Amino acid sequence: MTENGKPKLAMYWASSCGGCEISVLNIHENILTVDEVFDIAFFPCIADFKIKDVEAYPDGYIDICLFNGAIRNSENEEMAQLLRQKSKVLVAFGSCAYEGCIPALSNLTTKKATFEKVYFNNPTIDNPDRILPQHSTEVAEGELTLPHFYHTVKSLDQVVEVDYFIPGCPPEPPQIWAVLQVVIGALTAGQPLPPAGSIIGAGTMALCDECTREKKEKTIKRFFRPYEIQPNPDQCLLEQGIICMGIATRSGCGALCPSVGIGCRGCYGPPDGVEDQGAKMLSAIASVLDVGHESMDEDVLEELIQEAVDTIADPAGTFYRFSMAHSILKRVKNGKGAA
Amino acid sequence: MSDHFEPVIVGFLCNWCSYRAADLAGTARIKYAPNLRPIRVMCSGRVDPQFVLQALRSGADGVLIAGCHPGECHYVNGNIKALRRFTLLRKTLEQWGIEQERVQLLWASASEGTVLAAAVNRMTEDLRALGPLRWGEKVLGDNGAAHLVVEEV
Amino acid sequence: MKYSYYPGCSLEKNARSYHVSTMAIAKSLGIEFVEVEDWNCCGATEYISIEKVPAYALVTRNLALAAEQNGSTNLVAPCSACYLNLKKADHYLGENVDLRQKIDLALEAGGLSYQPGSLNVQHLLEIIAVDIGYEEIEAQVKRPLFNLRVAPYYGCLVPRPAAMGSFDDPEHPTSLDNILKRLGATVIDFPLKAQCCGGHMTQISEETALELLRRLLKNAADYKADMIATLCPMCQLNLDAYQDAVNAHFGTDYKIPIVYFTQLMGLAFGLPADELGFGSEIVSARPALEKITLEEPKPARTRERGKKKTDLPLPTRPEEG
Amino acid sequence: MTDQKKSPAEQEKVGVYICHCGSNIAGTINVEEVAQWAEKNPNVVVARNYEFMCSSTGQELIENDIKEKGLTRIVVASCSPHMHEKTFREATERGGLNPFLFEMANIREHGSWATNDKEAATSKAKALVNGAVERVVHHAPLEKIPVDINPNTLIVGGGIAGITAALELAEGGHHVYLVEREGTIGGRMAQIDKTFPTLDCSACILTPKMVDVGQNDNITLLTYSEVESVEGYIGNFNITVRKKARCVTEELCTSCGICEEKCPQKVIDENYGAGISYRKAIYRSFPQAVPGYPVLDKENCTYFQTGKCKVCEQVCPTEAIDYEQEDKVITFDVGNIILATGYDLFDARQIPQYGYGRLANVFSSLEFERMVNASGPTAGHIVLRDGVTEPESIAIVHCVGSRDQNHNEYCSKVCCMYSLKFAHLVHEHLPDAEVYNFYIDMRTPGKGYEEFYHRLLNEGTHFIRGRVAEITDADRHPGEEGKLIVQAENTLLGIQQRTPVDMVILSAGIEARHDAEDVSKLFKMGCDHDGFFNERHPKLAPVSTMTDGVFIAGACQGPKDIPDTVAQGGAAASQVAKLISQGTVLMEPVRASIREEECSGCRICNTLCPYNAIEFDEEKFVSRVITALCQGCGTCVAACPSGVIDGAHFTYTQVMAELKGVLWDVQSDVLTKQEVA
Repeated sequence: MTENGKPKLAMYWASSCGGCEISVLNIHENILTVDEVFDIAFFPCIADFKIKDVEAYPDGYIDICLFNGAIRNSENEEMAQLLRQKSKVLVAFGSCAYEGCIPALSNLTTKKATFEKVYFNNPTIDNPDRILPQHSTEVAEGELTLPHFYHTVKSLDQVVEVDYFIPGCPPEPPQIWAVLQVVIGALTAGQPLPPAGSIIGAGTMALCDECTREKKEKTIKRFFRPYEIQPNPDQCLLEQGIICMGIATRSGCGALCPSVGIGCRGCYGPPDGVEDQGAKMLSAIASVLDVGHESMDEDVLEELIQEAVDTIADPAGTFYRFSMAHSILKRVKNGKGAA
Repeated sequence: MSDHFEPVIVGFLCNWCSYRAADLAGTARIKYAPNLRPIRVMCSGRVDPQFVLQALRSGADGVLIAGCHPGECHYVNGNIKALRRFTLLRKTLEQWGIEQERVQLLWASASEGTVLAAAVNRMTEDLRALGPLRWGEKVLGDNGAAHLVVEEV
Repeated sequence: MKYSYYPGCSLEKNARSYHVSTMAIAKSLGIEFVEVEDWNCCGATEYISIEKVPAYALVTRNLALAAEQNGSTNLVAPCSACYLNLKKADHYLGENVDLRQKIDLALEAGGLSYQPGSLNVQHLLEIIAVDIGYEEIEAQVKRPLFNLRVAPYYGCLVPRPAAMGSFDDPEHPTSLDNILKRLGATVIDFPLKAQCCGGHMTQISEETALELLRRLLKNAADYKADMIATLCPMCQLNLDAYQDAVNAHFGTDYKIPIVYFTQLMGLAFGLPADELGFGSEIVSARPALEKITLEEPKPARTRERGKKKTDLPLPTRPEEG
Repeated sequence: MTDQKKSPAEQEKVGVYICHCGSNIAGTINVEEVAQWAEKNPNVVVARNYEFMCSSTGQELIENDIKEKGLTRIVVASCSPHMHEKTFREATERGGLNPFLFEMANIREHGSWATNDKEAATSKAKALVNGAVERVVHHAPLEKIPVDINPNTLIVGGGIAGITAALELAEGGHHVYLVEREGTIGGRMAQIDKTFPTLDCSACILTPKMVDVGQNDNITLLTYSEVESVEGYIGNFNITVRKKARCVTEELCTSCGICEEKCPQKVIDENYGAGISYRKAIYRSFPQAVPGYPVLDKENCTYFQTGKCKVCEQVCPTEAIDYEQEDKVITFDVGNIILATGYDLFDARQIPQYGYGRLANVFSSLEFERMVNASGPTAGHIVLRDGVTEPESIAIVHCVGSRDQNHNEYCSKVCCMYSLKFAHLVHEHLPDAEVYNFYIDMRTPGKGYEEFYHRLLNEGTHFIRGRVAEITDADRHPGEEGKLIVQAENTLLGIQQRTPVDMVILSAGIEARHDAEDVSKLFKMGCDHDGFFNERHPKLAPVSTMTDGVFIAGACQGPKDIPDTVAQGGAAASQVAKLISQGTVLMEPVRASIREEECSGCRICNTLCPYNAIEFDEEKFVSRVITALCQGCGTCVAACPSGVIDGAHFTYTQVMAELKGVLWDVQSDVLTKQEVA
């Protein structure tokens, strides 16, 4: 506690898009309560802090740090370690920090391929000398350095100890506010906090629990990409052949995407009891593919199944859109895989 | 460890056909590559893709899923579900750069000890040719922080 | 429908009527045949058994040309030997890597190449029976061949071997039977329909060939066939040109005309006989063709009880096309 | 995973026992080394190696260690669990532990017997033992599941297998529902004239049994009926049967047969008559039919087709004809089911070069069987298709459609014997006729069968060893005119042989029923590659299926002769009787279960169960496993996208622990922080 006696709040972005910060602000007038309760100790998005300010804090000075963004480079990791050291409670906030999210999709390719795409083969880039950013560059004034770009994107808990995880890309404002209320309750009224390591601000079971669409037995002949089909407004999207990750995704968002006819993207990560969201999704929908029959010739059977499976354009990118860093294999084999 | 590479294969064998095929291969004293480490499951339909991924993650060079022939599954069609999952998993693993030979699906009935033994031999040869996978060290071990990429690209 | 067309040597000379009638019915059926340019001999039936590599190179050159000229990916040959050689080459080059490497070298020397499986080699009978279909054939019939008793003769090469994927039963083919039935002809259940005509045995062991020919002629005569319809220049030549020799050797008196099925199709389609190559056969088809009547014969009753009260019922026949 | 949260690993005390199996294991695997190594595992309290673990002394080792060292988990590394899992589970139980707290490592069949490389075998044994140790600490105590058995039984198919099973059970005091698709029971055996090798009159030995079935109060006979649906599980099946309208009021019909006699419409009898004889539109397949009521075949009935006739109604003395009769749907409950649905004869028209269907005097074996039967169309006279001419020569072609890669690869088992029987019957009926049997191999295994063959060898039958290439009427030589010529290679003489005959009999093989696949689905069991019903074990459980409470008997399981069929009918009945007298069964607890409170109701699992063991609760919006129906395959467990289905004894945690255990030596050194924690 500092001069004004208020607990210290920090929010930091590592490899992220900034959506998490917007989502925090989307708790509307409740942000005033946050301001009332907390003292902002570090929040680069809304206030000017320097790293040296944080470094100057005593260890554990920050009461709660909402860390969003994945660990893409050495700077992200250094900041994670610094904030871990300075925070009593470190929260992996949002899908990037929790499980890699969109940045970790680059684990489906290689560092080399990423650089080639970004610096050479990008339609908006003109780089005839094929210049790449360097970790260290000598200039007249001395040495300039850039962070190391990691080969593999990691989640926050893969570099430091994390107390809580709030899933979502971004986490839904009502859930954020609910979490903040618990924290405020703990800090101001001594109410208990959830056990360390918990996933908070979300449900425990799969999204279908919250989804109001009518669910029947599933027999799917093939899959459709969203542009190929006009979904029935009341029926389960998966049954209609639209890939909906809801079956293998943690509830908590209120099934926002399916309610407007878009298959769940899976941003809340796997429900309790599932280790690898993509593998489970894969297993479930392959199981209910209603093609091929045990009395068929093996060749015909394989061909039919292959045909149906090929209606899924990009299984890795689809099933692991948010959870690549937290998946069992975490990345593609070096130098191989789809670009 | 010497330079000689002996692949490690995890085998998920169904209780009714392929596990018995392996039993029969033994009973008939058919000698085959000792590289298979069998794990018994009741049906190839029990094989969760997470098992396959975890096997690769935990150091296996290859995974063999073996079940009854289509139409002969002791649970009617669990093997068809295994085939559907395998087909989708194979497509996904391809995106991971994992060679097709590393994860294979085999049909071996309880009387096909020779089929199972031959498949293990063939797979062992395939994997010897491909070299070790060693996901933990070789794929995840390099975090790319040690050097910047200019010389690589 | 468009097909690459490989006529083969026979259709230029002795089987000219086959070529002419094929082209004539193609027009009626809306088939476009694009002849492979600069084609060469297929090696006939012997060469492949004597010198494998040159024989395969010889026949594969035609495949390479057909593939390159891109008339169509379907290559059709009316001659049974040509068809089988082309099909065999395509099939075995795909299976035998060693052979393929040698043939690749040979083709490369001529600036050509061929990827096995890139052409679909078909016999003329297959495209008419399967691609065109019996319905369409029947639709074209303007002058049905009523009361003409025809023995459908496939010979040994077209339906076999089944291993390469035959469009008809290798032991008991029925596609030609069905075509002829649609033309209105009375088709006899010709037991020797897929047996050998003697092939080149006429040149090596005439006695053997004559015996094989005798069997065919006798059987057709026993079934009171007015003519034998064939789809192979070798079969036609042997049965037609050696019929006198058979008669002389065995003291028989067969006068069975041997025609191409395409000629009969043309006739039924209402095309003039002289535009279908009739007249070039040695045993004249004229007396047989004069038997064609305008009225349909009464259909034979198959399944009901026979004429006599004592007859036992017959098993039903398999479904026919 | 719930069982993950328990994290029991640290507290468990595991005992590991490595079996030498004489030199079977110890000759290749260094058992001492494996045991010493295993003891280093922090969970392992004691690791021993012993000569024969399955001996009583070996089992006592386990029992004593449990009591003295307080072991909580047992691992035995020895042979296949299919050999001794039960033995060691019982030893574990005698030691005072739940039997499922045991795991087996198969280091013999999968280890020492599979390689000569001692070092590799030892290292593989370590991996397998480690897998078992890592797995067993996550085992949970399980109890077998008791299920009550309804004492009634459904038998499908009224051939000799079904008749035998029905009588066995009914005479033992149990109620049986016998469902038959045709109008009468009797099946194939009723079509046959004589049975080999004894030449008993088939009808004479069959019809008394049929009568017994008809008169037994414990048998509800449902003919002209088909099973429409089967719900439930062992002990508690709910059956729906459609009893098709036969347009005859059973209560009124006296089976006098006048309607049949006066019916003006003659129809070829394709079923019982094998297509070689006629029946009426209202008919009984044969006079001894049970039940004796006729069936009206609406498709061929003049009244149903034209609206005029009604002769049968006019002549019936008891007004039993009822044109308005409708199908009846009957439901009842049974505890067990026996399928005895029989076989189809191979259709010889599939081999066109044999001429069946084209050449009048080529007969199928069933046609000949009917012809030679005294109650058949020719009153037992062997004649050509013209119905009068006696053949002077007959060829009998074995293996038609059997032992043939183009058709059925298997041997149909009965054709050699019935072909010999045909030869004998020809000799008996037409002593001057020549008989040629064309065979590939003569297969006569059975009591008195080989002797019957020898008898035929002395009766003057010509045996020609060679597969027939063709049967044709195209004569080639004098003497062949007007004959059927059988072309075959005589492999004993090494010559091509043309045999002109007057008549050919094609000994067609046995095939699975054309609708066996549908029937197997209805009863939720499997078919094998050839389409026959799959038995649970080819040697040790030949009449059981993978579905508990469903048994099979007779040729529906594979080609069989009458003695084998009768034996199976009896065997299936005794299996059922055993269950009925037990009253309840204990089922393996390897079952799936859904943690309802965590189920999101996504319904992915609903269509996956081949046994329909998963139901959806429309009120709670959760899926639920009906434990008694579940067979424990685990397909739904692998599919459940939220991981809320537990497969007992094959849980996610157990399999994952075993997996990591067997990979102990190749686990990578580089672990991420998360994994270390």
